[in-house]
Amino acid sequence: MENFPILSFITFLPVVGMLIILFIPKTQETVIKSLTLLVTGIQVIAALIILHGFNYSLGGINDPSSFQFIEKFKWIDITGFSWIGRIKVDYFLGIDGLSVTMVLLTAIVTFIATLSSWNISKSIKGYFLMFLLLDTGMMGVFVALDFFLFYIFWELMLLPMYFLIGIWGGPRREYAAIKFFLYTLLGSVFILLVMIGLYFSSTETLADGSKIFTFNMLSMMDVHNFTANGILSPLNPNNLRLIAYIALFVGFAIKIPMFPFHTWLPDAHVEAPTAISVILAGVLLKMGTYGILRVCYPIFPDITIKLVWFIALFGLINIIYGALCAMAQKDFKKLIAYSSVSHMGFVLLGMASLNTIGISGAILQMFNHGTITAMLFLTVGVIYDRAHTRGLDDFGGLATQMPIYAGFTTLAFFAAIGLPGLSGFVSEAFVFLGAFGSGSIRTLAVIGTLGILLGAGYMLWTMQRVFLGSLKEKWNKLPDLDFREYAMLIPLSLIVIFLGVYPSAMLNLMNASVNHMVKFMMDAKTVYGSLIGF
Amino acid sequence: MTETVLIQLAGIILFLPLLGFIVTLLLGKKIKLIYNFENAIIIIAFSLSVVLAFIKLSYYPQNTVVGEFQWINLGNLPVLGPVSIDLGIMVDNIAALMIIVVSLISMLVHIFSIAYMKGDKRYNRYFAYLGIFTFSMNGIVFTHNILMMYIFWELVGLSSYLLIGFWYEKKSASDAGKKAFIVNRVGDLGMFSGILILFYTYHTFTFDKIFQQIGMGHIPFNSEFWLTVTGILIFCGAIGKSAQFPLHVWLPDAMEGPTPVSALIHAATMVAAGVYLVIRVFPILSGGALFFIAIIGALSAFIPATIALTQNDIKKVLAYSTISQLGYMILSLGVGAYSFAFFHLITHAFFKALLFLGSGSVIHAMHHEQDIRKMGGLRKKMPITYATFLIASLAISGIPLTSGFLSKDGILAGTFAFGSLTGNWFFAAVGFLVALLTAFYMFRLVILTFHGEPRDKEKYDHAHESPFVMAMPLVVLAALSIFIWYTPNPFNPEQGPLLSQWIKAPVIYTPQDARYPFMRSDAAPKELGQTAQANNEEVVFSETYTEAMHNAHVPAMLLSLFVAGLGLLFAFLFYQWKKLNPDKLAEKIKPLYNLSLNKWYFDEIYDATFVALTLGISRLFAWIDAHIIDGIVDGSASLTRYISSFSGKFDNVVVDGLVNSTAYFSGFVGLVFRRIQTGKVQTYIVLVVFSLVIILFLFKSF
Amino acid sequence: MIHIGLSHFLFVSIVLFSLGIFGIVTRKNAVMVLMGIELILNSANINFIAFAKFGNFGYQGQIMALFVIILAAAEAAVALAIVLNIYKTFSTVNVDEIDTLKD
Amino acid sequence: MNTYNLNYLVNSLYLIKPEITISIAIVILVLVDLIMDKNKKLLPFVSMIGLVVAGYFIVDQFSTNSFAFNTGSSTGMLVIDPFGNFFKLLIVLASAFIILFSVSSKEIKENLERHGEYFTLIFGMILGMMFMVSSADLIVIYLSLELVSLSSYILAGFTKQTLRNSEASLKYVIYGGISSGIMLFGISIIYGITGSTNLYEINSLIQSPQIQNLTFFLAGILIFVGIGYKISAAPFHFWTPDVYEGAPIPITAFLSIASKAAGFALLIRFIKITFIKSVDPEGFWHLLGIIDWKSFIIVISILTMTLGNFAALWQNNMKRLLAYSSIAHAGYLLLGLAVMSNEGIAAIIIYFAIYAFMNLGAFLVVMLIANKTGSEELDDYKGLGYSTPFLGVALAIFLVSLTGLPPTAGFIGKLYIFIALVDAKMIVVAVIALLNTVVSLYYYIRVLKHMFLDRPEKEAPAFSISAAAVALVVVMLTPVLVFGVYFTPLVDLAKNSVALMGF
Repeated sequence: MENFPILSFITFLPVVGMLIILFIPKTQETVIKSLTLLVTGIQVIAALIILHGFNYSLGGINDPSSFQFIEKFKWIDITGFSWIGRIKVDYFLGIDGLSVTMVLLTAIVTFIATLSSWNISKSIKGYFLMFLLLDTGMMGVFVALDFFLFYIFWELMLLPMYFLIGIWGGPRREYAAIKFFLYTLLGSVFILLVMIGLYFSSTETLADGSKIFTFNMLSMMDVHNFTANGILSPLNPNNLRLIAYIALFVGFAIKIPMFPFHTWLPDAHVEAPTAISVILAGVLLKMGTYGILRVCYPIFPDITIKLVWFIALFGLINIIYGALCAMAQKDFKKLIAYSSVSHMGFVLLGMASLNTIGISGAILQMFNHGTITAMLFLTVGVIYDRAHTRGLDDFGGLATQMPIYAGFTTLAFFAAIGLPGLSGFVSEAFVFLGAFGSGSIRTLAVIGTLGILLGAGYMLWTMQRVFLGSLKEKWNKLPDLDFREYAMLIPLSLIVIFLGVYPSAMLNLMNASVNHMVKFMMDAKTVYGSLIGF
Repeated sequence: MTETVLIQLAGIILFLPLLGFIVTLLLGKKIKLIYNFENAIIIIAFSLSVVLAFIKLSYYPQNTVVGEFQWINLGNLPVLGPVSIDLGIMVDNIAALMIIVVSLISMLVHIFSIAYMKGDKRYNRYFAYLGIFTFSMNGIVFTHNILMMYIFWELVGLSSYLLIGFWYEKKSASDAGKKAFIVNRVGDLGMFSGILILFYTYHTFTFDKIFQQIGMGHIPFNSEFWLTVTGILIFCGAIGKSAQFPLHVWLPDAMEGPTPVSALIHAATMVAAGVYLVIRVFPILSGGALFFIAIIGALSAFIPATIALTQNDIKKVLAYSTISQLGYMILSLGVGAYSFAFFHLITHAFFKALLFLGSGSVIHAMHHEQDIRKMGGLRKKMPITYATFLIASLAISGIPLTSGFLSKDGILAGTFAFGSLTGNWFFAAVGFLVALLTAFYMFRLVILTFHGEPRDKEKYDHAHESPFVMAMPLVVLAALSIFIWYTPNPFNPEQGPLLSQWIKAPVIYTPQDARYPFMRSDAAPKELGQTAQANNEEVVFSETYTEAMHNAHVPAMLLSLFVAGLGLLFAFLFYQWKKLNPDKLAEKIKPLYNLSLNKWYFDEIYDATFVALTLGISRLFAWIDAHIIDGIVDGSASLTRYISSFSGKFDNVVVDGLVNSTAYFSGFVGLVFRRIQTGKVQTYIVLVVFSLVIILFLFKSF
Repeated sequence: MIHIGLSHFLFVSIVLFSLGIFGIVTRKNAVMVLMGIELILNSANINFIAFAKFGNFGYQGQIMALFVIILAAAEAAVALAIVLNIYKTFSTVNVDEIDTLKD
Repeated sequence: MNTYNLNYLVNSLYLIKPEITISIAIVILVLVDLIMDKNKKLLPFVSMIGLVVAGYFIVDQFSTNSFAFNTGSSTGMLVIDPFGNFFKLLIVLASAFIILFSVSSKEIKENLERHGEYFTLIFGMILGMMFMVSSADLIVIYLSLELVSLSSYILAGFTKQTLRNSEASLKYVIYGGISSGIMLFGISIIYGITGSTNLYEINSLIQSPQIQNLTFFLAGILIFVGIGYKISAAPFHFWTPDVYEGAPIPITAFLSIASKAAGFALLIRFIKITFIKSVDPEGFWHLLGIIDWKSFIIVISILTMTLGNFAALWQNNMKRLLAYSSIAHAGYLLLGLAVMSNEGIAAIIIYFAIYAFMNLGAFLVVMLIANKTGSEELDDYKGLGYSTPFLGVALAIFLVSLTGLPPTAGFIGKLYIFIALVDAKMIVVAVIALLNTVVSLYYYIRVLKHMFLDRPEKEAPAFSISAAAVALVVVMLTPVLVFGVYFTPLVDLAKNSVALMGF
């Protein structure tokens, strides 16, 4: 059990499932569904095993020795053209406090999403094939430590997502799908370019002491591994690090999505089937912020420190702008989509604080937003399945007709507006405590608190429009939740409440890493300063 | 009898109602009688809290008992070193007394509701909500740190939201709930910012630790200005929760909720939480902050009082009187009359709860008729209600032998002393004026409701005295509105244990020069004649202040008696003996009358400004998002339309997914490119030759 | 009696080349277009031979010219066959009427 | 004439065993066609055997490095070097697949009686291309180019009956004739300036500063026209869409891969050998200042890819769409050359190895579909992903690979091109290329959209595919997927193939 490659297992299990499903006749729908459920279920168990074996005291981030469950094999090793030197791509997986939370999140959300995919009607087989492929892509992104590998997983998600939205989506699905695809691809080509640039700027020292260019992210994080004249090397007086950073950041920001690159999100969400919205909001958006924390921050600490104010600013814009846009929406799902924009703003703000509390808050917020928004989209799905409309003004008084459903929704809503006792509160509070703690962005943090108010505004208004007031005649037939919906909502609710009461469960996981990162960023100023006079 | 027992007791008292909430909520649908479980729980909680208070006040009157645990450990932070967030329970005299008040009133309201809410279709859930409210209120009472305070702060907000909107089928109800929550959030933003400053400065939330550090002269941003700001920001929370000016607008609307709820939450306990908060942070409030608090208190005492004069909805009148009374407490804190503020909190809790429950019983009897113009003469029909209601009214008007007289008199004395010390008599003036108004509108209410001839006959005929479960709480509360529980001498509260032993003005931690002059520990009376020691009282804040209070006592009492009597007199002149005609008066001072009748137009103003603004911006942004941003990011939308009209072929392609405008653009480029693919080979040749020539000119390298 | 030098030959070849291009671009008839191509090839031939003669580069030039002539013949054969085929299918050899393949 | 020279001739003949094999194959094909003109079944086998043998010879002498057919001192008309051999191998491989295509292609089957000439002509092309990639002498270059062209003119119009076939061939012949004519004119000028037609000699001659730059530059560009038309680089690409659409699918595929490969090989050899000054240890070339090839190629390539991609947005005919996409790919490939370094050449080689498979695969699927539905129109692809999932998915993978998304091989190809660019600090060009990739996504994804997202008006008839066809598709599919995740062998191959004779 010690050297069992659990990360590869959890990552490629879905592919195995895919291959099996490939040979199941498409008429065996329940078999396919149950198999997928099984696969994702095993994933959750695997995630829990990882959690069990996880050592809380190890930092990770830039220190290879303190990553856990490491799997490092030579994948591609070309004893190179004399003039490039050797090309070496490692199959390098490993997790630290930063990624373990995301792995857990992915496992849970995917499992829930599988449940909510149960009522997919057309071409089940194709759907679940794509679904599982997507699953692998997401898992992979969170465990990969080699940039090349990371990028492959990153791109691997595009196509399945395109089809999942484009085939199983709503009326304007094709538009939404292509929009999503193009935006993300645009982002990822920037990432690709920076990746290559970094490859030529950073080296890795092999056992025999020879230095070679590398895709190994961890090596890129050590300033001493940079070549003297690499275009992205801090040692090179006229390097392009700033531009590269911005390109990279934009690449990730599109996924977050950060204003003004967010416009794909509402369309994608509105058109996507419920399960996919859940995945999209629950996991995919996190990849943007995860990427920034995993790649931008440690590899470009010098630039990060310079630009942190702008990151916070964009976070603030996301918060306020998203909230205000949400307030004006007439479509339930679109409103939730915009609320995601607002909530991801908190993550950005927290990250920008560059101190432990802020970054912990950001990561915690990533996790909480994953679960809460998943819940919100599920609830939207529930009502849409029954009423076949999402117009907020079409409803009213549903609390009388579907009290339990109303209960869950209320829980999710209050979690989303950061009610104490529910998970949302801790992360938001931490984000603000952190942001306020860092002098440069203090004002932005204070302004940002408006987001809490606006959040309460649109959420309660939505509550009122959907659940309160007198019941409309046409809805007095709607049934309340069924077993499957319980199965989806209860676990999430429990997580939301549990993390609200005992956030340490998550925070302890990441503490070591976050502190390590903060330390790293602080040292960076001196380290880089000594190299390229700040 | 160890202190840990206290903590355990407190813990049990805190979490019992939560248990009640969960059980009642989950089983509410299945088991019809589950509400009894909740009631039982509350009764247990009450008896336990009596035990708790007894132990605390009799065995450990001096020391505060604290039990805390580590909630979040952030590990070993760079620079800061290890940081952790602790939550915990603190039981001191204030908390002990407060918990009794809360759980007692909560219990009474529960019992009252059994009858009042009979036949409601969400009967059980109502009790569940009461449960979670009690839980969160207890939390506020017991907290030993400001974060936990904030947490339960929000939770009471939630429960009040749920209870105000309990009859959510009524739009007005759900609106009121929403309004209450959001307006409170506004205040909470301030409080939260205050917490941000505190945590940033001290890296802890615990009151004691913060106090100690301030005591050591470590203040936010090393400036007294910021200390004041912090104080004011924290106080913002109180402004919201205690419905102080300018955030008082939610409380009157909150009367949409069931009347017992109004009694419990919006009169006795939750709204008092604001005052409780200020009491908790009192030691670190600088002079500036206190002065600000005093002003807010004064305004909140005055404005609603004027509004209450003209309201005709029985609950609205009481609501405004609540705001006004809370204003009193805040004011008294602002002028430094700490102990009287808390004293008034307690007394007010009882008689205001009584007033509301009384009105509830009236409304119940009148089949949910709330307009006092349709009432009258009810005293024959419902004597108990009348009697208790009358006592409460006397108490609130500050007539001797009532609890209200004692506490209110203390507050007035405080303002008086403040005037004498600082030469600023404004607060005193407001205090007495409001006392007058209070007496007037309260008896206007009593007279119109219970005296004279019934104005709505058949409603009157169906009216009847309430059942025992409703009457009993009234009686209990009425009893509690009598002076005897608080002091043997009906004219001097100081002689009772409450003020002489239990409620003590706290040690002030604010830097000396940030305080009111008279609060400086070195501030001695001008002529050292009979000082505090002389008539062996202990020193509050400073010799000066103690003496001033001492001197203010008697004149304030007389004056307050006078104004109260005046108010009473006018009330009778207007409404009982009809010597004066209110309508004529109203005609004479039309503008003022309208101003009062329309609640000073606060709601209108807010709707016209903040609400409208926010919604407007949000619509604007949404439009921008849909049109401009999408446009900018995807290319220009207008160009789009131009081009698509330019070529019909476009639309097919558009439909084919090239919807965004970059797509249009690229499509446009593509269009150009395909224009040259004419299919005529000779054209190609020409193009080749041309481009050849161009290339030759471009690249001739010399 | 002027002495004919390299430049004269080059001049002729240039003229031929240009005429070829001109013919190709302007003629409608496919056969004429092919003629244009022949002209270009021949202009090149003239160059080869002229250079070979005046530059004393040995026989490479002449050989090249021979090859070109042969190829030209072959190309002409193929081209004419195709034109014939075009005439069968389109029943015209008018180049600019043959534009069914286009965007 | 002493024996030495004779030996040398014999050695040269040894060196061109593959070409000889092909030539013999041609003869045999003709004979077989004559002798048993009833039974055409034999022809494919014969040609496959021929190719296999040729392939064997190529592999056999893969790493030899020498001149054949000496002219004068130290150089020869042909160069046999790994670089050339790689492309020969590629050509042979492609041809083999084309033979298989043709066997299963409906259009070709319909003209069974003319199979003999069909295969003969294909082999003519193969021969020509083989000489193209190894020719080091302007005469040979021209001759081989013409040989390829002449056979392809006819092949383009092979099925004479159909309108577009003959139109394609006409356009092709006129366009090609002129281009080669212009090229020839250029050659003549160079010959005039240097007095030699051998690239190596020319190179050594022009090292000296005193030559007329302008004329030489003119000549160089004129020659580029000839080659540029073969590799369909803008602005000499105009024939491509029309001919590709017009020609039978196997021929289109053949043109888009084999002759393009040969053209690239020729271009690289021509530029490098003729204009090289020195190669620095990093493998960057330093060319003579006569022609600023670097910026020239950059401009051409950007123009090519942009034009190809943007024009492709419009196409509703699959073949035409692929034609434009192949133009765009020519642009990417040119970037590899624009780097002017051995690394760039390696990138081109890798790209070609992958491009061959994915493009052939795409054409194959298009052909299989056309065989059944008889249409190449995009609108007839609606719902194909459901009616015939296998073809749908296969085509999807090929297109994704053409877009260059991981984990398909196409990504690796692009990756190497970009690596080369970034290494050469040509960031801006790289960005433009990347944005082009994004644009290209539009039209590739459009095809996917038609196949999977759109429902046809009338349910598309599910048609069965022969096991052979499936096998063929799988053969194409495997490398596209395998090289995506494990490309070591590919790169090793490229590594061994970058060596050009001399430098």
